[in-house]
Amino acid sequence: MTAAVLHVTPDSVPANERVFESECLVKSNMPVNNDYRLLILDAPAEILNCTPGQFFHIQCPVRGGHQPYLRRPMSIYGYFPEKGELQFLYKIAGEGTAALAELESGESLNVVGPLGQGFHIADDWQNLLLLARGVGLATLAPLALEAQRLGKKLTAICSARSPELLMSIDYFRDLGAEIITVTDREGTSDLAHLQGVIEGLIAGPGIDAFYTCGSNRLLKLLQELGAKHGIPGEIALEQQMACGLGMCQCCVRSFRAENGIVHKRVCKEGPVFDLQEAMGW
Amino acid sequence: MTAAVLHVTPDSVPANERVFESECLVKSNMPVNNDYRLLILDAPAEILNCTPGQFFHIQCPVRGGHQPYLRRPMSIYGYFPEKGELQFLYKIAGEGTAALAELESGESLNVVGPLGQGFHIADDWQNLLLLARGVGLATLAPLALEAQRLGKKLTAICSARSPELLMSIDYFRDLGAEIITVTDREGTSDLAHLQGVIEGLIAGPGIDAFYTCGSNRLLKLLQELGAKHGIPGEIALEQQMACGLGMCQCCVRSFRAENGIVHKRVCKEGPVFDLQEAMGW
Amino acid sequence: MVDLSVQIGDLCLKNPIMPASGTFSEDLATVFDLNQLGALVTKTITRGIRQGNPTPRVCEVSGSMLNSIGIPSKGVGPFIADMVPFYQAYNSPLVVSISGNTADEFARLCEEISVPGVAAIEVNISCPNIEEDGKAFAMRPASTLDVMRKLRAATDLPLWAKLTPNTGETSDVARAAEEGGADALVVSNTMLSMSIDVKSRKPRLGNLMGGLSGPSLKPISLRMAYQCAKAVDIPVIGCGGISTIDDVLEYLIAGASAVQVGTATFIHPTVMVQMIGALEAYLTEHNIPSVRDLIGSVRDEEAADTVVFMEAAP
Amino acid sequence: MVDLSVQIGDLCLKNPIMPASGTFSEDLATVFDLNQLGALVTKTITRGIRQGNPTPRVCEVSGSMLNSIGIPSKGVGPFIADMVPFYQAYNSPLVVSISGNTADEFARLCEEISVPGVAAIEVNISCPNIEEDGKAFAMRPASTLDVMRKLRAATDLPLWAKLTPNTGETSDVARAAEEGGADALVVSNTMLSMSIDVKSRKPRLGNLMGGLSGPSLKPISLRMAYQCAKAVDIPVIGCGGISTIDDVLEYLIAGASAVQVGTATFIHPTVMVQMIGALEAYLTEHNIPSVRDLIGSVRDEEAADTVVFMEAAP
Ligand SMILES: Cc1cc2nc3c(=O)[nH]c(=O)nc-3n(C[C@H](O)[C@H](O)[C@H](O)COP(=O)(O)OP(=O)(O)OC[C@H]3O[C@@H](n4cnc5c(N)ncnc54)[C@H](O)[C@@H]3O)c2cc1C
Ligand SMILES: Cc1cc2nc3c(=O)[nH]c(=O)nc-3n(C[C@H](O)[C@H](O)[C@H](O)COP(=O)(O)OP(=O)(O)OC[C@H]3O[C@@H](n4cnc5c(N)ncnc54)[C@H](O)[C@@H]3O)c2cc1C
Ligand SMILES: Cc1cc2nc3c(=O)[nH]c(=O)nc-3n(C[C@H](O)[C@H](O)[C@H](O)COP(=O)(O)O)c2cc1C
Ligand SMILES: Cc1cc2nc3c(=O)[nH]c(=O)nc-3n(C[C@H](O)[C@H](O)[C@H](O)COP(=O)(O)O)c2cc1C
Ligand code: FES
Ligand code: FES
Repeated sequence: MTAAVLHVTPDSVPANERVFESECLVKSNMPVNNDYRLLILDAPAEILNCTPGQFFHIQCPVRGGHQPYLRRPMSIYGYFPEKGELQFLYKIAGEGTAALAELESGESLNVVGPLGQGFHIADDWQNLLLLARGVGLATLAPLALEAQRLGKKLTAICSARSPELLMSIDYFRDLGAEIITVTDREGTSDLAHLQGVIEGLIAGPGIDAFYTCGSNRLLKLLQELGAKHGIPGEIALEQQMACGLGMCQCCVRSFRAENGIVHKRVCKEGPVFDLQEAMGW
Repeated sequence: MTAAVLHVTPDSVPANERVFESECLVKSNMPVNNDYRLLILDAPAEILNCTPGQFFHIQCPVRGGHQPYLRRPMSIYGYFPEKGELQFLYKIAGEGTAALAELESGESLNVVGPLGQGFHIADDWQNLLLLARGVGLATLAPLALEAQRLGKKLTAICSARSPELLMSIDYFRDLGAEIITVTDREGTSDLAHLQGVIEGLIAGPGIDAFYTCGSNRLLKLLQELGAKHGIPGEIALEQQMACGLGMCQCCVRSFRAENGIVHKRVCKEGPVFDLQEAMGW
Repeated sequence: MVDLSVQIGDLCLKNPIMPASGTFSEDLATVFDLNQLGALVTKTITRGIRQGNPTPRVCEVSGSMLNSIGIPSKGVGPFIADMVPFYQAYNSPLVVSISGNTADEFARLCEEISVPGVAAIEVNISCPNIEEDGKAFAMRPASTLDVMRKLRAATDLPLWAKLTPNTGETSDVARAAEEGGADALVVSNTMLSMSIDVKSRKPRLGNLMGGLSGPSLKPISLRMAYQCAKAVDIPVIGCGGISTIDDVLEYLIAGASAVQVGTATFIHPTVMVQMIGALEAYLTEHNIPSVRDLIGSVRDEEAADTVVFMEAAP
Repeated sequence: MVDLSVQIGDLCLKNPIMPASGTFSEDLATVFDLNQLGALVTKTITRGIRQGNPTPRVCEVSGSMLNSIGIPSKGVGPFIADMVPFYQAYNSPLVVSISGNTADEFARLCEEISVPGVAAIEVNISCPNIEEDGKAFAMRPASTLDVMRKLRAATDLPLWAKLTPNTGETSDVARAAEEGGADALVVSNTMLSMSIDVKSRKPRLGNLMGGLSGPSLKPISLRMAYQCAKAVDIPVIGCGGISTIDDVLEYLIAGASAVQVGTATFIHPTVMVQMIGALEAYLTEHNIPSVRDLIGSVRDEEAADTVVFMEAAP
């Protein structure tokens, strides 16, 4: 069997809004370190028209004691239309991801996507700052690739519990990003230290936009710095999902809006949102 | 992991009534012909105190698209306490047996048993006739072994659709049984022909008891011959089962009794019943 | 060529497969051509604006799911302004699901939503009725009859009444809905359920309880669809746990004239399209000229192995 | 040493794990020592002799099962003569489940079965009541109150009322059972369901419909156990889909004082013994001195992610 989409998307749908259910073949599914695994799929070309920050909704296999039912959302770690490859970086969190980890090369995996709104890079932004921790790097990795493609300067602050859990450093460095690593173990990941580092970057080369994901602490820090220095930013958020397509309304979160608090669907209006609109949780 | 029972059976229970839930290891699981497969398990010695005609209740694995929930009853094809081996001969009938067929050597299988009432061989019976078709041979095979152990003379009439589906012929022959094969393809399996064969045996060496299983046609034939010649007999019957232990009462069938029709549980009072009490279906 | 069309009252559907309310939206148009579906059924709307329930709004339970989305709604005005025109681009009939806290509010919305472009109204009488202590209209025959009469008076459009499994009186409620003027019954909504996270000891839904949907619900709602088809003369639309073509056939055989597919679309967004293809293939393979030949073809007189004994108790 | 004992009214159980009626019999004594169980609950018996329903009596549905065993019964006389003495050899209390077609017949059996050796009577009021058009007593508060009053007058033994999920009025029925004199509630029995074989078009149960049990039932009966524990002051015994130690914990946290294990014993005959061991290990590991500390410990006030919005609708 070969990777294939399971249906025909109507012509009336603009190319960048098309969503496909498709069977992909596992090329490899290997541990990256103690906590994370990299899943590489052989994917049909149609589904690789992606934007960094978008995600796929993955049907984890029924395997051993694991019987996941709903799909699991996973950020696109890498998408390479030329070689028909789709990559995910994931962490075993529970039943679904545990089953995913048991997939072997040559097996088939059903994925739905690409889904949601990705990151934006305005034409006049030159210096981008990316701040992420742990698996959050998965979400921001394709942004680094896109930044390189667009000739933007990227600084990536990568945070982790300990140095050996720092991931994708080489990946970011190969893309020409400047890397700053901070870890709990070295005592460099605290907010005060981070604030100093970022203030330094703002004062030095300057920053045109922030990109982050997933942590309440980092969100607050960047919101404050953004407000103080007038720097725009975006954040990728998570929420439990059922449909992944915008239909069920289960994935809503609260956001600040002009007329009070509004609900937006993480799967449809997100997962990438304006940094200042996002609310802590 | 090694084969093991999962609990302690109370001493107060007579040895031949003890039922065990245990994990066995698959030694092999190979096709015997197009229709049938032989499953050989590495089994703890405790559970191999069996009687021919008894069965185990098997937890077929959740595998691929197959999600069997209830256990599946399987007659004991062979039990060998000396080598710690338990064998089943089975046919893929649906979801559970399809999943069973995917079990590989070294995997674990949870079985409950031995269950039910097996065949009886009275001390003064010398010439036993065994009549079976298809997978019915699985149920009667250990009876042939027992007959040999007890020094009884056994004639086995084995019926099948076509000669290549005849199974266990060598097995029966090695046990010293006299074999008569009949098949639909050769036109030898019809009732009239069978009746002639059996009447011949009765008139010749003589028959002290009939053993059969599973077919309405064969049941009726043996009931008539048994009544006519005063030959006792036993039949192993099937019915849907849930508990397999006598608790749920789902596996009842109707039997002739002195005071009308009664219900008996195939898993507990059976699966082996008196030939004349059994009712067609 | 086999005939997939079915008749729901005055409405002829090109095939019997349609989405269930709340598990479908215009967003599915990014996946496949919605004109393939027998009908297009919207998420339930209310007259006014509602936010819906607190998160978490879904959780997984063995092989199925619970939801407590509630009924977030932009209100009837924006729906008529934005959504009705969107669906007018499709030729599959638009069925709008509505609900209200009281029978009168419900009827008013029913009247307001009776606009060109709407082919039928599905009335979600499984929602809580504030005047009846929060019990859903469709839990009892009397409240069902009352609300259906008011809804019937409020519109000339076909009315589909959506029943709830949270009742012990399915057949009586079905007859009450028919008597009250329903043109079809949708059987059924989700079953009230709960799940608790053992580690945190918190309920896994923000709203504490929610509705069970997916495969676990199927034997329950199939039983209801069968009971309803026996109880009433109007068509029954089966709904609950339908995930495969065999599930579709099971409902049709039980007596449903069409089916709604809910949770299965979350697992496979293209499942409805695949079911339509599989249904056509099934009819062709079995030489059945029309899907209507399947409806109610259950051999219920022949279920028992023997008839020597039979009692009332289940 | 952790304390596994729980109190059900005047009865102290050595641990909260017991079998569910109809999924246990003396036959299980061939597998393990029944003295390990918190209580021994028999299959429902009736006064007279009954054959039960036609076969097939069970079928499988996705990850669960349906049954329509009915209540085959040898009658009360043989039960008292044979079974009560059998169970007297065990020190776990004997709970006899009974049922009747009318409230009066039910009460008469209740009186007859109140013999030495019986520790409590479980009254299966989920069975059809012939005087109420075949609807189960426990479908409605009024019929529940009526039958419970008669049963209460018929015996001095503890009365456990077994409720049905086939109702929209769980809390009201629970209160009616308490008011009528129940000492505990068993929550709950099976959910009326159906399955049809698509190939033969025959219902897969000889009795057409039957009761859903196993994992699919769990979210429904857990919700009921939670509702009942909130509604009444008498202990609730959880029942429905319990297969793992986490399921046991979930029911206890929801408010159940003990649990009954049914279908899971068919899948793993030793599962109850394993649960007792696992429960002890859990309490030890988490430094919880008594299983009673778990009962009703659900953090239901903290379920919602935020409390900015909350509505009544599920
Ligand atoms: C847009 C998006 C992108 C994501 N990208 C990645 C990624 O690239 N790599 C990665 O490792 N993880 C990612 N996650 C988180 C990932 O979806 C969860 O870890 C995963 O769903 C857990 O499933 P489980 O069965 O292993 O865990 P369980 O805890 O057993 O899951 C139970 C249920 O909760 C849901 N759930 C649990 N955690 C989360 C979560 N954080 N977000 C949403 N739903 C959750 C599951 O989907 C499932 O329905 C992403 C989440 C979102 C919303
Ligand atoms: C005492 C006894 C001994 C048996 N011994 C053997 C044997 O040695 N070899 C063999 O191949 N088969 C044997 N069978 C039949 C075997 O149990 C069924 O073929 C098997 O249960 C089918 O399961 P399935 O999931 O593959 O089929 P499905 O048709 O998908 O099963 C659906 C349900 O029906 C039940 N069922 C289906 N057919 C039967 C049947 N004939 N008897 C009882 N329940 C059934 C299944 O257990 C399951 O619960 C025996 C049956 C009994 C009662
Ligand atoms: C997320 C979700 C939201 C739902 N919202 C509604 C709704 O707004 N109105 C309604 O009548 N039913 C609603 N339902 C119930 C479905 O329409 C359907 O009746 C139920 O899910 C059973 O079908 P299924 O098992 O195929 O999902 C909803 C179900 C789900 C899962
Ligand atoms: C085969 C079978 C027979 C049952 N018989 C009875 C019965 O006689 N009386 C009764 O009150 N409940 C009976 N029940 C219901 C169970 O006691 C229990 O309430 C139900 O199965 C839910 O629990 P479970 O999911 O753990 O099986 C029976 C259930 C099954 C599966
Ligand atoms: S997951 Fe369904 S709307 Fe977002
Ligand atoms: S299968 Fe339960 S009594 Fe026979």
